[in-house]
Amino acid sequence: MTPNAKPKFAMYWAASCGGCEIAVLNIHEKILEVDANFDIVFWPVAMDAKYKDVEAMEDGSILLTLFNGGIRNDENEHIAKLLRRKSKILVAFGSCANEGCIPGLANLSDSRELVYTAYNTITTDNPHQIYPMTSYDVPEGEIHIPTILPVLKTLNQVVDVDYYMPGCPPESKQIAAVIDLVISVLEGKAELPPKGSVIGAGNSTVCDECKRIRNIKSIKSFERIWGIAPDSSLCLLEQGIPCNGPATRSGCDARCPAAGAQCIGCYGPAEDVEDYGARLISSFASVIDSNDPEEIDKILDGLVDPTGQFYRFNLAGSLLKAGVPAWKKEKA
Amino acid sequence: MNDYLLYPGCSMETSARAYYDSLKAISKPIGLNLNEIEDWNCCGATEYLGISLTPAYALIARNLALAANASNGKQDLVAPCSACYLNLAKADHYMREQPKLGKMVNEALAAGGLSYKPGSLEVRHLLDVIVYDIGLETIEKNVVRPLTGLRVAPYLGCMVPRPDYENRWSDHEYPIELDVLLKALGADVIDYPLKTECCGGHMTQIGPETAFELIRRLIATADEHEADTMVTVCPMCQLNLDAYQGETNHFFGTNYHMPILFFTQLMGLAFGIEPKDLGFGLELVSARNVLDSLGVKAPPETPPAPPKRPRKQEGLPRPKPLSKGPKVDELEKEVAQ
Amino acid sequence: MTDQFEPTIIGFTCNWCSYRAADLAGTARIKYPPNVRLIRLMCSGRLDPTFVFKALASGADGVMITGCHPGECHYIEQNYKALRRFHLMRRTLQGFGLEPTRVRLVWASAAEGAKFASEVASFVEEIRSLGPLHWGKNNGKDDVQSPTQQSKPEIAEVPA
Amino acid sequence: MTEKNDVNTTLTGGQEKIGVYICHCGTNIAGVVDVAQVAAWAADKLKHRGVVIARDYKFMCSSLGQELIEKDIKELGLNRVIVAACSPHLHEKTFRTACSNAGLNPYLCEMVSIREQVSWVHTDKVAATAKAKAMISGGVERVRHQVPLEAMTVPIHPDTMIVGGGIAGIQSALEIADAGHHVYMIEREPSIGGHMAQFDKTFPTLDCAACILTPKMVSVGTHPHITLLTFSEVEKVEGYVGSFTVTVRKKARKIKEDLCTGCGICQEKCPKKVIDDVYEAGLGYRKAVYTPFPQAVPNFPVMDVENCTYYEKGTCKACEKFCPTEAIDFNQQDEILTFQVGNIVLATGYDLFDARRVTNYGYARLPNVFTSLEIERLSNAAGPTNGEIVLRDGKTQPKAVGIIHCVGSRDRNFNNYCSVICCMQSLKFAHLMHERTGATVYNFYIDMRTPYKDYDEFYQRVLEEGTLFVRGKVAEVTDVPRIPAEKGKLIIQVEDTLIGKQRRIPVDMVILSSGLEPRKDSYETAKKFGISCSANGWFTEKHPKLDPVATMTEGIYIAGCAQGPKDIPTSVAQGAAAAARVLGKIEQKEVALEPVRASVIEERCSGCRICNGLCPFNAISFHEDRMVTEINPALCQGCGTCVAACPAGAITGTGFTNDQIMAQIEGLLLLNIGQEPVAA
Repeated sequence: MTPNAKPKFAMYWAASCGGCEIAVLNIHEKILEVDANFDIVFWPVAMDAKYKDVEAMEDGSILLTLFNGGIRNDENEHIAKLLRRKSKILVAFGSCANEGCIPGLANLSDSRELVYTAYNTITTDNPHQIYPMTSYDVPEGEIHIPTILPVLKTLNQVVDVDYYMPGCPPESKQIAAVIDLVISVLEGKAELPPKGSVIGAGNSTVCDECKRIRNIKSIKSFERIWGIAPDSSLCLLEQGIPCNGPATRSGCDARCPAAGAQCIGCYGPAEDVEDYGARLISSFASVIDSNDPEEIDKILDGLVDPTGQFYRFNLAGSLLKAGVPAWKKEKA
Repeated sequence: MNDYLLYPGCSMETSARAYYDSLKAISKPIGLNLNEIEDWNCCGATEYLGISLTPAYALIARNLALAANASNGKQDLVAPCSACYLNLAKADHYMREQPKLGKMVNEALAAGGLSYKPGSLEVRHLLDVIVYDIGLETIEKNVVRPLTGLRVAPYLGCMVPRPDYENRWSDHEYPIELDVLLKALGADVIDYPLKTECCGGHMTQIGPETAFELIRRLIATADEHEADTMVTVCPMCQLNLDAYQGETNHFFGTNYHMPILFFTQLMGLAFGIEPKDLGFGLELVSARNVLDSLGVKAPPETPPAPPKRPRKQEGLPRPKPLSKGPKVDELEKEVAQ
Repeated sequence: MTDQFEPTIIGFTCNWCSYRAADLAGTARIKYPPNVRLIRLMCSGRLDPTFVFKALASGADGVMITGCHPGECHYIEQNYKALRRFHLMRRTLQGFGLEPTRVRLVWASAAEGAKFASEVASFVEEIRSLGPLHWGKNNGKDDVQSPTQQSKPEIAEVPA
Repeated sequence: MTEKNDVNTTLTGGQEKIGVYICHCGTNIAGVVDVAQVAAWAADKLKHRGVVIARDYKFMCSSLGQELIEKDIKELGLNRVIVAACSPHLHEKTFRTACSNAGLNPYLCEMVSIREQVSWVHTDKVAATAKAKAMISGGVERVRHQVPLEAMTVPIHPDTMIVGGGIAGIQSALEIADAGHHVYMIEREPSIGGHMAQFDKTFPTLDCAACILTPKMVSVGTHPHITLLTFSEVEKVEGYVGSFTVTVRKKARKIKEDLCTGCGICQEKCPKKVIDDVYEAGLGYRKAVYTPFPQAVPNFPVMDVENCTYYEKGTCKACEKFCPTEAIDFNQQDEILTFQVGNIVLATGYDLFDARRVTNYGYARLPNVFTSLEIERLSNAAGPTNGEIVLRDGKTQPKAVGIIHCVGSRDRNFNNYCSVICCMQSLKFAHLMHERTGATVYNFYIDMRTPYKDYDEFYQRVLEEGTLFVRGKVAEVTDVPRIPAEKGKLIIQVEDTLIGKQRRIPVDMVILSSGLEPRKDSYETAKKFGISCSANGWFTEKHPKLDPVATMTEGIYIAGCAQGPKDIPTSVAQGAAAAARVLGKIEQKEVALEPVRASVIEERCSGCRICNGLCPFNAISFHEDRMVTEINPALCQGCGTCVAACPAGAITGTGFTNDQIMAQIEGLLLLNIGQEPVAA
């Protein structure tokens, strides 16, 4: 293909819902600036392109790649490695690529179980118990479909990542801001942040942007959001609602708490935090108002599915990465 | 309604029939519902444990297993006999404390298709249940014939309050449950200093002289305190003091006449139940005097209120007795009104 | 070494009670199995669940958290915070399919060298009976015997 | 943190120069751990982690051992040091000092305990050696992340508060005041003097307690440097060593102290007689307005509001009518005082074990069973019977007396510990009974414990006086006779373990040598002052042998029975010791605090306020304006609870940072050398 003056831009959609792609399109007119400043070489959701085209490119020839989605199957892994090779700047884009996100929750189960559930539940009409196979012979020859990996991995667990952009999905205004930044870097007006840093987010936590009044905390019972009528001006956690805001990176303008729902943590851990869930476990537990083991247990009963509560987005990116059934399967 | 499982033990239908009859008689009015456990066996009394531990514990644990199956974790197991109570409690305690024993016992039980998880059952003595669960209020409500003027010596014997694994009693050496209960019946309860001394147990069979001396002490002291009767909570104590009183008298050349009654019998009397339904007359040392002292009395008036100002103390002031813990304190208050 | 499984255990102690209990076990020459390796914190209240997850994820088969007895904390009441975290942490680990008993909380005063030793011994036994965790080798190379073998419905071969 | 010299800087990878020193401790370590092999292993396997030298040496703590380290620091330019030896609680200071002597910041030196935690507790040499390696690897990883720290200093307020006016407190107060520093003495009771003021004679010299105590009490009362606050209690203590802010409630005496002359007329005129449970141990009476005893300091009376007729019926006021100086003030209210002190001495004393709990000894049931304190009052010339030893009837002298040791002590039903004073006290009673009544005296003891100067001599003396000693624990005291000879007596049933027989000994009077127990409110007190209690409830000292009067909380010292049962001489010694420690601190003018502290990284703090309620030392405060939390480094005691609790990871704790601990975990599991975790 003909050499092009404009730097090359790519975006890929691995194991994720696609919300990230929508978020990018949600930047409205800015998308034109992307087109104006970049030569979009690979963006399956927006334009037609073949893997072999990418393979044909020169290593490092793509300036900026936004990679969203976790690494769920060997195809994801292959493309991740491929784009790493071809890109100067690889950005883990969105919660899935950063920390596994919802698809990562599958790491609590054995991948057999996953497929079994997918193909054999009352909502699935599969009387003959047919399950997908990785290869199949047709007259034209053998065809393949990607193979599920036992554990979903985050992008930086398979390749080296330059920048991290959290959020499920990243706030469009943050995306716009990042694009502005890259463009002004291209124009030599700005410096890129140091490699490995988190972009498009704040570096404290959601509470920083939350308008609710907060006091010294002391929790006598945990409540479900629909179980009580929360005071609209008071910190949700103080009202017993397990709001992940305190541990979740800022950058979203505390949208959920502002709307009366607790933060569920899509922006992931704050700066330098090794394990998002551990932070929440520690902070929630610390402010439980009881010293009596039995009472503590009773209070904790109000916290339904703690693992889900604390690792909804961060499971694959956590220290433990996966549950026993899943990593047991790793050996296969 | 207070539901319990009952482990009667061997004596209730034989030597201690008076106990059983009176218990049945008073259960209804105080709303005490006792369900005898099916197919229970002897608790081994005091000897078996002295001979061979494992089978002895297995023997006891069988009853625990049966009871545990019957109780759905709700009902407590009640034993009216001190020896049975102690054995059952002991087995439960040591099976818990020494898993090894628990294992051996359960292996033994398995032969009979049974098993017992230590701690899954509350083993309690009848007196404990009546005083703390039924409560003195209910008792007092049922009193139609207060035992006013009847001087009774409350005698627990050695196996009820000791070792008291679960801390159920107000004190191990000087418990007052029986005292407050009898006070609630209107009786004139003496501060009986030997309330937890041994009655001789099976020494009457093995070394009578030893037993006689023990019996003499108990009766002599009660007599010194001018008790009309001694009140027991244990078939064995009752049997020893009652059946061997004659021989003891003979042995020491004394001439004591000290009726030995079960606390349930006195409860029955106070409730106005007919003596014959309370097993009166079964005792060897006749308790007629007790009945007379009550029979002759016209419907007794309430005892005179205690004087407002305590009379001037002779000599040096005395220390106040120790509070036995709120539970018992309020018992005492209730009695005092 | 015998071929019986020798677990590796990370222990966290507080500076004032349990670490001194370990010291005392030493000065009293009370023997206990060498499987536990201690980390000194100032207080069990410093115990960050991250440390526990880190240890489990890095090859420890069990984690023992120790501190002053309730009411005897050198920092007055911080060990209660450790207690609360411990409870929540265990529930969370259960969610990961991990036996909660792989993490144990032990109170030991500076005077309880013997207790400390016996707790270590019994914990080592417990972990031994649970078998290795080897979470550390979580990245798809080694054979990992799972402690929890729950049987799955037998189904046709699927990609895995 | 300032930089002492070039090596004292935070390191970035590759700059580490770590020295590893492994101590043989004679054969203590080398006997089980193959130290040479460990050293070699560290030098080789941990080279890539920055270990430049690894040595093993016979005694690292010896001056030669220390020089070894200092030399290497100077010559090899070490910037981190690991000493694998005994417990840091023993020698951390030693080696840190060695490092700073060589110009290395002391906090760049880390100890690994391979004696207490390895060689002394393990027997399998292979396993022990393996564990030692793992632990050293952990230490190396940790020390890489350690940074230079500087101890922070705070000024010391020269005033001192002493809580408790017993003999220990009095001694402390006088020592400090005589040195010219101001002392606040807080006493709960109306007068200082404590238990000692109730005693008659003191063992072993038998000099009269009052005679030796009263002068000291007086000089406390009159000392220019002592502010005496009796009938007062500490409500609140805030702050830290050097500057505590104390709040004291001065309970209303209903007496104007400035007007009262202590003439005592009010007491004469008061119509209300009350049993004196405190000073007279329930044996004597006092008035509703009273001074506990004639030599009381201060000698202002105090109104017993519970029993005063005026407060009951609204009339009387006899005291007011007769008071010549109009010092009575029925409307007087409690006063709240606050002041600053730099140090605090707790000398809150003990409670006597309640003998009623041993029901089989019959106290409170059998009239002629007495407690030790009652006997002190009985035998005291100023006591209710003017020193006459009589039975409860107030007239009869006992002909036979039984003294029971260890009542409530060394008894798993009550307290396991030995109350220390009971043996000597019982011997004292034995002597007094002889002297005053000529009665036959039996002492029932489990073991006779008479250590310390002239104590055993006293025992010999009492033996010679003809006291009969029965070795064995008394089973029961009863008034139920078995033979006519026992009629009307108290019979002591005991197993005489020296002749191996059960004995029943009839006596007229039984004395229960009750043990000592912590104050009922010792836990609350401990909490109030931020110190800890043992399981029994005695205050815990910083070190049972080497630091017996200091506590874990800087600036708070303990003396006397509050720390554990002890006799008068020891209490006095401790009082003086505590004073010496306080004076030492005052002389330092300022005190260095361990630099283990938590601090907030402001830009990361989102002001969620989760940590705000977690600090028992009130070191954490919240700035509403900036919506961030701040930690007062002087108040922070370094427990790290807030560090672990911060959901944003915005709090760091020096000395125990996350990096350090996480690195240590990896080290312990030998991930640093890419090895499978070795099964020890």
